Amino acid sequence: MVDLPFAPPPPSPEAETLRQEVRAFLAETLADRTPSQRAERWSGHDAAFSRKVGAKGWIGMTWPKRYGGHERSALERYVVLEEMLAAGAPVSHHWIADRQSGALILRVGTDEQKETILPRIARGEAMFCIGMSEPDSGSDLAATRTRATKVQGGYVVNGTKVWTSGAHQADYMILFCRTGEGQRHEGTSQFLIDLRATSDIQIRPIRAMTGEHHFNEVVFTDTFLPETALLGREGDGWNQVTSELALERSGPERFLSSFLILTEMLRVLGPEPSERAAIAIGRLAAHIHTLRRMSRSVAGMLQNGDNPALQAALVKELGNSLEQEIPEIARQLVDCEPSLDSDDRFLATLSLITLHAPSFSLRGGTREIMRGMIARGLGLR
Amino acid sequence: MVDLPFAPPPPSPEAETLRQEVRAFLAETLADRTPSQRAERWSGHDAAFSRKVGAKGWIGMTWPKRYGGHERSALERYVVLEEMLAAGAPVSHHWIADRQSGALILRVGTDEQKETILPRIARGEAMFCIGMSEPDSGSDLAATRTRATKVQGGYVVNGTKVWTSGAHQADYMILFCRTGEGQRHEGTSQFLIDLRATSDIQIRPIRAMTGEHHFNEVVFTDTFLPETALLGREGDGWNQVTSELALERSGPERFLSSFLILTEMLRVLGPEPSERAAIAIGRLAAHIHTLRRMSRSVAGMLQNGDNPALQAALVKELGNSLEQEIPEIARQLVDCEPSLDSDDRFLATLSLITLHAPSFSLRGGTREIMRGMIARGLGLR
Amino acid sequence: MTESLIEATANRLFADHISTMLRAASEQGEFAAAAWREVEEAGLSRALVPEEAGGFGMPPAEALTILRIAGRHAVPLPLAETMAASWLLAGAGLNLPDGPLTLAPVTKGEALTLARHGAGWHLSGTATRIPWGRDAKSVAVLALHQGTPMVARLGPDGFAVTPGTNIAREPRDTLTIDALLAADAVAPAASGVDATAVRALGAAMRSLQMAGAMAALLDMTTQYALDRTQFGKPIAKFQAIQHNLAIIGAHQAAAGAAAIGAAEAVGEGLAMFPIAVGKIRTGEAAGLCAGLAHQIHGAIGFTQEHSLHFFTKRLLSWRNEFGNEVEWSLLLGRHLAAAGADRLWPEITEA
Amino acid sequence: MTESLIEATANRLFADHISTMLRAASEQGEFAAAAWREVEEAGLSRALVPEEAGGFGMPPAEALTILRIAGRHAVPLPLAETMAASWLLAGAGLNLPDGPLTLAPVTKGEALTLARHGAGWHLSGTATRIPWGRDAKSVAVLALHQGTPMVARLGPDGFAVTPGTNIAREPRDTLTIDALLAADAVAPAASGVDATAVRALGAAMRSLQMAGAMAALLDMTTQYALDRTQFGKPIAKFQAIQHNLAIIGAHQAAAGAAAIGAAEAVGEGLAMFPIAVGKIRTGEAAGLCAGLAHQIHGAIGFTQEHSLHFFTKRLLSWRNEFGNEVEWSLLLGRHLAAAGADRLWPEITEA
Repeated sequence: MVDLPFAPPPPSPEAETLRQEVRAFLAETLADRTPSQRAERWSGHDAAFSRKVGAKGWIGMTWPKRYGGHERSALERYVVLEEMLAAGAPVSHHWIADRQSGALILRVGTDEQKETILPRIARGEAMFCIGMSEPDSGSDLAATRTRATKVQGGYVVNGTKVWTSGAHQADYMILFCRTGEGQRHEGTSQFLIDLRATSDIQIRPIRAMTGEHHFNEVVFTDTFLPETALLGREGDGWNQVTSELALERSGPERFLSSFLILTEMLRVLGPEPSERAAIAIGRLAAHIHTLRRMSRSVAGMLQNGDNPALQAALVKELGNSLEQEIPEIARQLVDCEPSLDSDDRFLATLSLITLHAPSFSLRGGTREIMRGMIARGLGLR
Repeated sequence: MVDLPFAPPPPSPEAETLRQEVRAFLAETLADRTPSQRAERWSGHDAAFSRKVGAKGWIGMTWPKRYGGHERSALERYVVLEEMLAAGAPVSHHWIADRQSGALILRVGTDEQKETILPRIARGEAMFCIGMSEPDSGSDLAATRTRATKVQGGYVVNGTKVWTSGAHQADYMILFCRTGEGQRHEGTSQFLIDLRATSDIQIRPIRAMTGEHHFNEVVFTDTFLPETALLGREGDGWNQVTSELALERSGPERFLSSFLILTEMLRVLGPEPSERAAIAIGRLAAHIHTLRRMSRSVAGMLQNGDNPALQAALVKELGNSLEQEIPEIARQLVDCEPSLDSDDRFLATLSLITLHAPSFSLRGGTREIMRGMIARGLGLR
Repeated sequence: MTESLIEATANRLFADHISTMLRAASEQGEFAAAAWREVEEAGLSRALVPEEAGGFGMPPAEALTILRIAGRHAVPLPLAETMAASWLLAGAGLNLPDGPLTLAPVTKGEALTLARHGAGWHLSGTATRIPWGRDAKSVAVLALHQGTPMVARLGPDGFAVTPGTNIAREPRDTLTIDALLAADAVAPAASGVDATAVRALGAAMRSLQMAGAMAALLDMTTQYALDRTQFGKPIAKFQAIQHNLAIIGAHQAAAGAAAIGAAEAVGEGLAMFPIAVGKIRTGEAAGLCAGLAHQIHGAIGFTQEHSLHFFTKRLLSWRNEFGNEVEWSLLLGRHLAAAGADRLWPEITEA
Repeated sequence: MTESLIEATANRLFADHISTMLRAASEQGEFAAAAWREVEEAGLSRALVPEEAGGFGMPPAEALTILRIAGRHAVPLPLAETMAASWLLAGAGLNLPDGPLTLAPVTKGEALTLARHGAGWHLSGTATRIPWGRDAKSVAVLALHQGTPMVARLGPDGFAVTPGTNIAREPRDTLTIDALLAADAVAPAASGVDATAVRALGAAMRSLQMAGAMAALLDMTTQYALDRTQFGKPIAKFQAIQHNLAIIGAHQAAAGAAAIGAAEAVGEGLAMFPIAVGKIRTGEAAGLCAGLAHQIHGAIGFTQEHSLHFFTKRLLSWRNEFGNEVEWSLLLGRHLAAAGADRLWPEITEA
């Protein structure tokens, strides 16, 4: 019997106390953000904000205290994440490090890597980017060509990474590349690169169709990395990466990307919307409520040390569709012509998110990849 | 440059005169049909009705007069078809023969076949069924196993056909089966079987989940067919069948199957429906209007002797989705609990069509097959 | 009794006693009396009432799990209805009759008239679409008396039945009621129990039944795709089939999560928000999953012999009962709009 | 000039003069003056006016084909607007100025005030979202005077521009108008031309532009799928990609058919039904096709360098202009509901 279980999320009363604290912090700290800034969501970058979040103890929350963590529960961490997203907080300076890079270092890093870097992440001081995709390797990671060749005292890297979000702002990159021979996923490794201390790396902007600069092309030309840059075991890159992906796929950022539209739409529609609008609002709230339950269930699984890769794919599959549906529904309920110049809260939010929406089912694994994973979970492949 | 053109349908003023005549005929002839009977749509069977249609000259309309046809245009024929469907007329006694079997006989039949059978079809007296699918051959016609073996004076057939609509009522079957060796589609032929005059054929009902009896299993056990039963060229079955399919896929029955729901829904909602309902009605009417234009464009192509197989697949792809969407939308606009016992016009129509709707994207070629054909048309395979 | 024990009991019981033949006979109007006796003897029909009334004394969320499993087996019995009726009667302190029960009214806007009549009561009116009305030994009726919600236990001689069905051919009958009831057959409903609460309980129950039926759909459709060969390979190997099954998988998972949330809410004073979410989310998934399951099964799935339709027809029926997605969405949407934009997120996290 | 000749002319002209660089420059606010001159010299901008006003004297449906081709090339010029403005002016018997033109008002509910002023006129008010307002040499204004629709030719010194854009960064400006106009700059609109007619013309035009843009999407996305390799083969070989392209193909085909129907309706007295159908059907297809094209292109499609976004952003903008799907569906739905159930099918066949 096939089954795709989502256990009820564990109760977490302490998380609800924390929630009020987070809300108060965000209300104060974000008071001056414009609608367009909020609509950037987790692409929004503000190093000072991330340091404040770190100072509150809300980065690396589940990590051991000896590495700067706070030994709190996965559900408490979840509260912080979702409150940040629902408020449109500019989290990109710490988001990737908190979500996956820090967890990866904690799991496979050397003592030195853990001791030097994790506390800095937890303080909101170390921004990470992920050097994964390449021109010929998008969904197909096995097509990775970038190679680190062993030399005296370290490695020399050659190759090109693309779509590297935030590389131009980041302090560190986790690089995925080839180190050995072997077919497909064999012979790959991960490196932890200090971008501030490494030469022979060129970072060039890839402008998005909105004009924004989040993506970069990162070119390695005989780039020397010391031996200590190796992260985890040489040749174990593929395994390390795949367990990282479940962390990337089940969080609230996989279904809340358009939530701000809903909030602003409610403001526009007022307390007594048309029957048509009320039905749409109720339906969307039901979807969000359900996804939140599923996503918190995954947080509970992570806390128990289970592997929720399949459940994460399910959350992402459903969440991305919902995120993409929201701007389409909103434009049908509020007659408007979206415009990127607008300073109207609703229009500014709708316009930017409408343009970003198609990417929701690409980033972090495409819809096709997610469905393939689910099919594998069902035993079809 | 890929292109999927639908030329504007040719103007046909004479068809509009005909339309009024057809409407008057249907209003009178169908006055006593119950809502459930109308909701059966082109599955509805009434031999007397078909004879009346034949007497009006509305079967075999485009065929030569010497075979009982009426040498009218494809657009005139189209008007008759769509008016029948929109009114929920019981057309199954003549539908298949008029749509494809007669056309096939006209194209590849012997003079004798044409002279004996076509006039009977045109009079609404000869009902046809199609022996195509088999237990292991649904979408994959190449998996056909039923075989006709050449013997003295004819052929002996063994095998089993399934999902044969109307076999229990039909006078003739067009059988598709193997006659020779060869891979996949090679070595197949078609036969025209006089079911009234052939022994050793067992026809057993396959009851549908609604309890209705439309489908049959047809078992051939050493069934002898005379040589004259061969239809077209031996070994040419696959080519003959595929050109028949375009006729089957582009007609108004591919997007009007749920139309009666819309009519009855308008009656329930009245002249001043809610904003929500009015928007839905307008949208659905726009889809129907567009599909009708596309489908009439295909009729024009058939008239010109073009091969509209790709366009037919496009009509069926869009039309089936629309037909399946209509009952889902209707139940959201009219709060109700569908029931097969109801004698309420709207409920009876909605209930029966809701249960039939999933089959719309299966019969006549599945959605997957249609999309594959479109993809081939785009040069992807 | 732990949750897993009751789940195991229900699973075993239904696996042993519910067959395709039984479901087909039920469609023809034959009540599955033997199976019902098993259900009753196992105590499943009273799982929602306190121990002193014959229940297990388990939290409602656990008790309601039975209905998810019943949905998974397309059980053709008034189990949900008997559980709900027992809950209503026990909550009012009335004795629980044996045998299958049902409840009335269930159709929006319908109300029955309850009036004093000597020492007893007079109950009258018409209630449509009553599930299993023809088979019920008693009906738990909720009616207002001078503004107070009262529960009445109505015996089989107190009403006439006009049979009707839903599209799964489950009985959905019209009851014409005109009954004199003894004093001890009527009592005030438990605190907080009114027509809204009963509708919410019904919605939660149908949500669980639907979630179970969708789990069965996923199971049987996956198996079919692995078994059915076309174009020289199992259709499970086609990417289009894989993706359609992935979509069924995702929506049934969401339906399951939402239904369990609704079940929990039953134990939290029938909290409106999660119950609305349950009915909205399962109802939406029901049509989608039923359509895709048929698409993958092809023609065979439309036949009476194949068991697929017992599940899909129930899904297409249950989504309309105790309020369809539109009714619950409207309720929820109006609530959220009235609360206002800045309360949207808090409402979601607090529900 | 036959249809195929004007199509060929437009295709060649746009292929020669419209480039990714030009579109990118236009997004930055630079008017493509050289390309405009070519368009004007070829007579395309006056294709909708009679021969004596400088047009080709071809049926509107043929003339409007130019806009489908312009959509296919994502032409960053006020071609539709100049065609519409010329049609308005010529219809009123006013002289046609040279250069790019636009029309006002275009936003639902907005009206400008036209009053006599001596021998001439005074035109005043605010018009928002005016396409290419900043680049227009003149604006064709439709305004009521004592209940009669009048057309006014407004020169560039008669209004102030507050720049705005749509999400494709096409100019959509606010015009603040306060102008004294000569007597020969204002005349009654052609018979039957009023605000509704202008909105219908605009809707038909955007439908054609969208249909063209979707044809381009299909083309470039098909090509991309054939070129892009992942997992050792062109992604065009994956069934999921094939099916998504089939869906784009089907919806762009429907959009094309509906848009041509709308174009024909322009020549039939701006018949409301087919124009509503055109805008509803192309508008719905626009979002769907844009989303799927991005899904197939992956990350590269989101970059400024790749030309995909010039098409998708236009589609996402144009579907909102001159009435979105909801506005036109509501209009059509109310019309059909008022006509009644038994008129539904005749209304569809007669339209």
